[in-house]
Amino acid sequence: AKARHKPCSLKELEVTVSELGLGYTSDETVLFRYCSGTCDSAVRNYDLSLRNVRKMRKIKKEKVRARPCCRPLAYDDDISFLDAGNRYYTVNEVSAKECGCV
Amino acid sequence: AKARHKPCSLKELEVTVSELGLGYTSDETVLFRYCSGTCDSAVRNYDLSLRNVRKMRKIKKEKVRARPCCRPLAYDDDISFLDAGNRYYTVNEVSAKECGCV
Amino acid sequence: RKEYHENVYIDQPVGLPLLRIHALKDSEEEEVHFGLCPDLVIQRDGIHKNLWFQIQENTGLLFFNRSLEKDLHKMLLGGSWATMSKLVFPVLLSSQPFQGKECQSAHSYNLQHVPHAKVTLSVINATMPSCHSTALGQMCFTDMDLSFQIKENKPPGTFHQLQLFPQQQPCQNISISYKVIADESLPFHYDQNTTTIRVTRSLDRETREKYELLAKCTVRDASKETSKEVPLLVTVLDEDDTPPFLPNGTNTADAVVEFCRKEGTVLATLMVYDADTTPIFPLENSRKKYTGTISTSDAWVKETFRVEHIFNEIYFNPNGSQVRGTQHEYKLVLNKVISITESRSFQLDVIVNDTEYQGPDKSLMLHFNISILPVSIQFPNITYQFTVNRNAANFSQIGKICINNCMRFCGINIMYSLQAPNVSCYAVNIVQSHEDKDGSLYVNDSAVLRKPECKEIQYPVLAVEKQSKKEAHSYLTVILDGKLIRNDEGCLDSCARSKTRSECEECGGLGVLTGRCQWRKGSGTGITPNYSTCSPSIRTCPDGKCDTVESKDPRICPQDCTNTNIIGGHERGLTGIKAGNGICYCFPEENCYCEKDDIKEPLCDDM
Amino acid sequence: AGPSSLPAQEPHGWRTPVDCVRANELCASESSCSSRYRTLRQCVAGRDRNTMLANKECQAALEVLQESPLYDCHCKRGMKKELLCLQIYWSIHLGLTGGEEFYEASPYEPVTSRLSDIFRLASIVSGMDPATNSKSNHCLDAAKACNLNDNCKRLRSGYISICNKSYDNYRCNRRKCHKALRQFFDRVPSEYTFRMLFCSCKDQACAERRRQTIVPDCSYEEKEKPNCLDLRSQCRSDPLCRARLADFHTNCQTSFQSLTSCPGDHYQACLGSYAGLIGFDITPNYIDASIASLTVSPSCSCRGSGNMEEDCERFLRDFTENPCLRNAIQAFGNGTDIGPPPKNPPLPPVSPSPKMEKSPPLPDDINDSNTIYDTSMITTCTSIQEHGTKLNKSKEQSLCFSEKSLTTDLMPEQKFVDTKGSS
Repeated sequence: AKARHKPCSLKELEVTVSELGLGYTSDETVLFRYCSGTCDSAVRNYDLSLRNVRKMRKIKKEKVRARPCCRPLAYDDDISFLDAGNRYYTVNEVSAKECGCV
Repeated sequence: AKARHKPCSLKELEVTVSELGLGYTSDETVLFRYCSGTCDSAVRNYDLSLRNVRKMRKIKKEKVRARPCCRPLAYDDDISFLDAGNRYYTVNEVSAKECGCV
Repeated sequence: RKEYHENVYIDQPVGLPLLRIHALKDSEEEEVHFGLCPDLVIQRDGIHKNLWFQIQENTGLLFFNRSLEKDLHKMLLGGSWATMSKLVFPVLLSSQPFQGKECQSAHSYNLQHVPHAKVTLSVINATMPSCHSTALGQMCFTDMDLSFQIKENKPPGTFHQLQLFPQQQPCQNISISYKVIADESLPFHYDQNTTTIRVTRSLDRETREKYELLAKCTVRDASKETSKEVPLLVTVLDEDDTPPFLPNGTNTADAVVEFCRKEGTVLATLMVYDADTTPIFPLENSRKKYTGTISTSDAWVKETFRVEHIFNEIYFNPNGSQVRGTQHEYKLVLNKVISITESRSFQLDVIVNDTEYQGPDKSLMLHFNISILPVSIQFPNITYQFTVNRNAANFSQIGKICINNCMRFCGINIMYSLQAPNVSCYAVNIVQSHEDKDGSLYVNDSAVLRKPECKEIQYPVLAVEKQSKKEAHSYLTVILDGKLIRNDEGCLDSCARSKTRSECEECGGLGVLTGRCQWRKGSGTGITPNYSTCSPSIRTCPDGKCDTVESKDPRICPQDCTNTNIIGGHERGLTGIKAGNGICYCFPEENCYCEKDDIKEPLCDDM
Repeated sequence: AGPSSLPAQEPHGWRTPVDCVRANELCASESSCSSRYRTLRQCVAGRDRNTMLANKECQAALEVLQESPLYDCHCKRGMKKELLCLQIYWSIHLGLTGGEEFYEASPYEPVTSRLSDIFRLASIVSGMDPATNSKSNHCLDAAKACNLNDNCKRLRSGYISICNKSYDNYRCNRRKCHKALRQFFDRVPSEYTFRMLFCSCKDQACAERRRQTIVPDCSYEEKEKPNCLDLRSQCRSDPLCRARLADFHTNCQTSFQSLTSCPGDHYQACLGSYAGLIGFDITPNYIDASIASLTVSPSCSCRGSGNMEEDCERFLRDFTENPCLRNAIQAFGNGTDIGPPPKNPPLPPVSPSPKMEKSPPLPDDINDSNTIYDTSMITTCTSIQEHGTKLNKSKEQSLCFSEKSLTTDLMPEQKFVDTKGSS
């Protein structure tokens, strides 16, 4: 089999605060860490069962997720910066610290 | 606003072991608990940032998830049953015990 | 009879016989004496002088010589409104007149070694049953089972009287007659007048151990007559009165030691029968009763062999009836590993002794003709040649190396090794199988296979027997063959990761022989050993065994070797997946999965 | 004079029974009692107990202890310190009887609750809508009910996962399996456990599920069946198993003084003590998945009993041919406890005298150590034939019916006649 997607892991990217798209304008840069990859090897009996129960229409019109998702398990410390209007801002839970399949 | 989906919570359904679709055939029933509902109220700055960074093509061909998912945080005890061939089986992590947005 | 029980009522008249205890003698000249202990144990009230019961020393008639009304009732029933209580006491049996010291206290614990019968009286807090309230059946027989035990080889004697005592049968104006229905040839005689039953001769359990007679009682009153029949069972108790014998006269067996030389190997078995029973409870006593000892002064023989003795109950059928006996099995067993160089023949004798049998021929001799053959460590006179595909991956299994008879060995450990050839094309290695019988050849440096200059590689092969250090030599030729196919970098290194045929056959993985994984199409529904899966080589994986090559790396064949979590319908083997539902695939060292592949609909949360 | 600190004795020496742990504390607080009890423990601890007990000191110890609350103390199933209580009970009991009795008095106080809800529940279940009831598999329903109760589900999965662990030729761990089974039957209410153990079946699949309830491959089956007397002696070497066996003998012993063959017509006590045996050496189980026979037995045989064959077979019959146990299981399965008397009143009342009214079971009355298992039933064959076998009473009854069960040695003219009027 070919490796289509790497398993869920922590990635990082240097971006400016503006590029975060939260509405702040600042040329300061932050290390944005995020979770990426597949959780194929974290599937549980729960997921298989939920998928089958849904397939048999025993669950209708409900938002259920029958596969684990690769998500942050913990977040980095808050980030602070001086924006273009010389005002200081602090923003929490922007960057992931630890990732996992849940 | 109209409530399209309920918030993420624990639901319960009585199904036979066969209906779990794991491949076991048994008329014994189990209480299948699963997580269902939306996590709109659990979105974080991380999610908004990740969505924007992806929109700006800074992340390509990676499997990332920019929304929390409603998933089990803990699983029920194992279930055991006698199958149609009079063999006992024990299966773990079938039913959720606690749900949350991660 | 070991136990007697009878009902006694508060208002029962005194002075009449209550019960008769019967006993048989061990020898003609023996006398029979019955006796009671001076004290009575009253369950809630402790020990009291026995003022109420008395027994006739020579007839065994038990009398009730003081009314319960006065005091025993209060003690027994504790003044409560309990309706019934039990009074238990022993009746002692002796061949000498009683001196009164047989039972220091009435507790039954010290009567283990004094022959006695246990009498249980149900003292009923009610008046004696009148005639009309007594069921017809109760007039004939008491509660007690008519079952008796008679020792074999003992003199004749009376063991029961059918007729009830007057107070046991309150109806006066009726007539009760008894009959015993039994074949004349049986060793029992029924005296119509006294209604007593006698065993008329000494019994032999080895001829017959159970007799079933029929006691018939006929009750006539003015208007009608009713009869009732109850089985009367006699069990013959065994004595060790027969010597051991050989079932078909064979006391000799051959025992050859060749390829199987490990401790515990059973070389030969001989049977000894005994017409007596041998209780398997408590086991140790019976085992000690029948011994089987090697009779030799040779220390080596004593050290090298042992005799194991097991026995179980069998049935003999002397003239039509079924009688229990014992079959003793004596197994000659290797007590330690024998070297492959050892070679000798001799006769080993075992003395079997029935320690408890007093008569002649209490022991007999068994003979084992032992021949220990040497084992040669030789390769078959061939040179080994294997062709290996140049696309083969590490841990792909090329073949087996086995010296003569190696698969028949047990207790003989062969170490195989390839001598390092002086050429740079060293791509193959060998590992012992689990029981050190044969060796498995596998690729351990696949890069060498891709070198065009490596075409044919010779290896000297060495086999050494661990204990004797004897060696054998041979030659192995490995021929590299096949056109190289390009392996895609994106491929994972474990075939087991693939969930579909296309994924499987697009890549290789550890253990593949031809550069590509092989898809095993499963059959059967539900959880089946024949699940679909992607394998490096269907011949060895999955085959339910985690062999010594596969156990070198968890990525080779997790289907046979995994101990991790298996999710989805499955059955676990000693290691690996013994059976699975649909397709089984694994993330080595993480999880394995078995699931149906029939969910085609796209999962909405994948979008 | 009895020791002062002991509980005041009622007028005619009638002591209110206490549990043995409490009795031991009372005895320990009283010097003469505690020293005698220490002596007795040494007497019964020795290998050759019988000779020890015969010596003067042990005798004296017993005399004193009979006045102490230890003499007729009892224990309760599932009480705190149950094992300690039983150890104390047996040390006294062995002193009194030497421990060689065939039947031993139960150390447990009798179950006093009569028609408990579990029978009513079973009757509700078995009385369900007849359409489903005839087809429904009661044992499957019992398993479903258990799976829907968290406590029952957890403990059931607990023993199944332990007992079910066997790889190819490696046997499971029977000791751990038994422990898990004991926990299940001790901690899960009997309305769940009895339904799984005694459900009534109309087809083989249901009967096989009932047989599988205790995972017999691990907890019961044996490559080579031990001798039953050996099994009994192993059980009697463990105070808890010994207590459960004595309890079974006390509560399930066929009693001819009762309508149902059970002592005090008390089905629940019998079923409870049967379930109490599960998880010990002597674990009983259904011997097959037949719907008709409903035969249970420990995993042992009487092969190799030597001269003790009769005792062995008698011990085995207490399981395989026990009318009280069978009636109790059938009654639970059909949800009919002792409620309304059966349609055609069975045999003429056996009770020796009309005046004998049914008295509530007193501990001493029921627990007399020597309640003898009366195998011969005082009824006439003819009367049994009229009433059919609804209430299986005794071995003799089966003999009345089937002539062939008598060995062929019987004489040609053996017959069962009601020679009314004929000579």
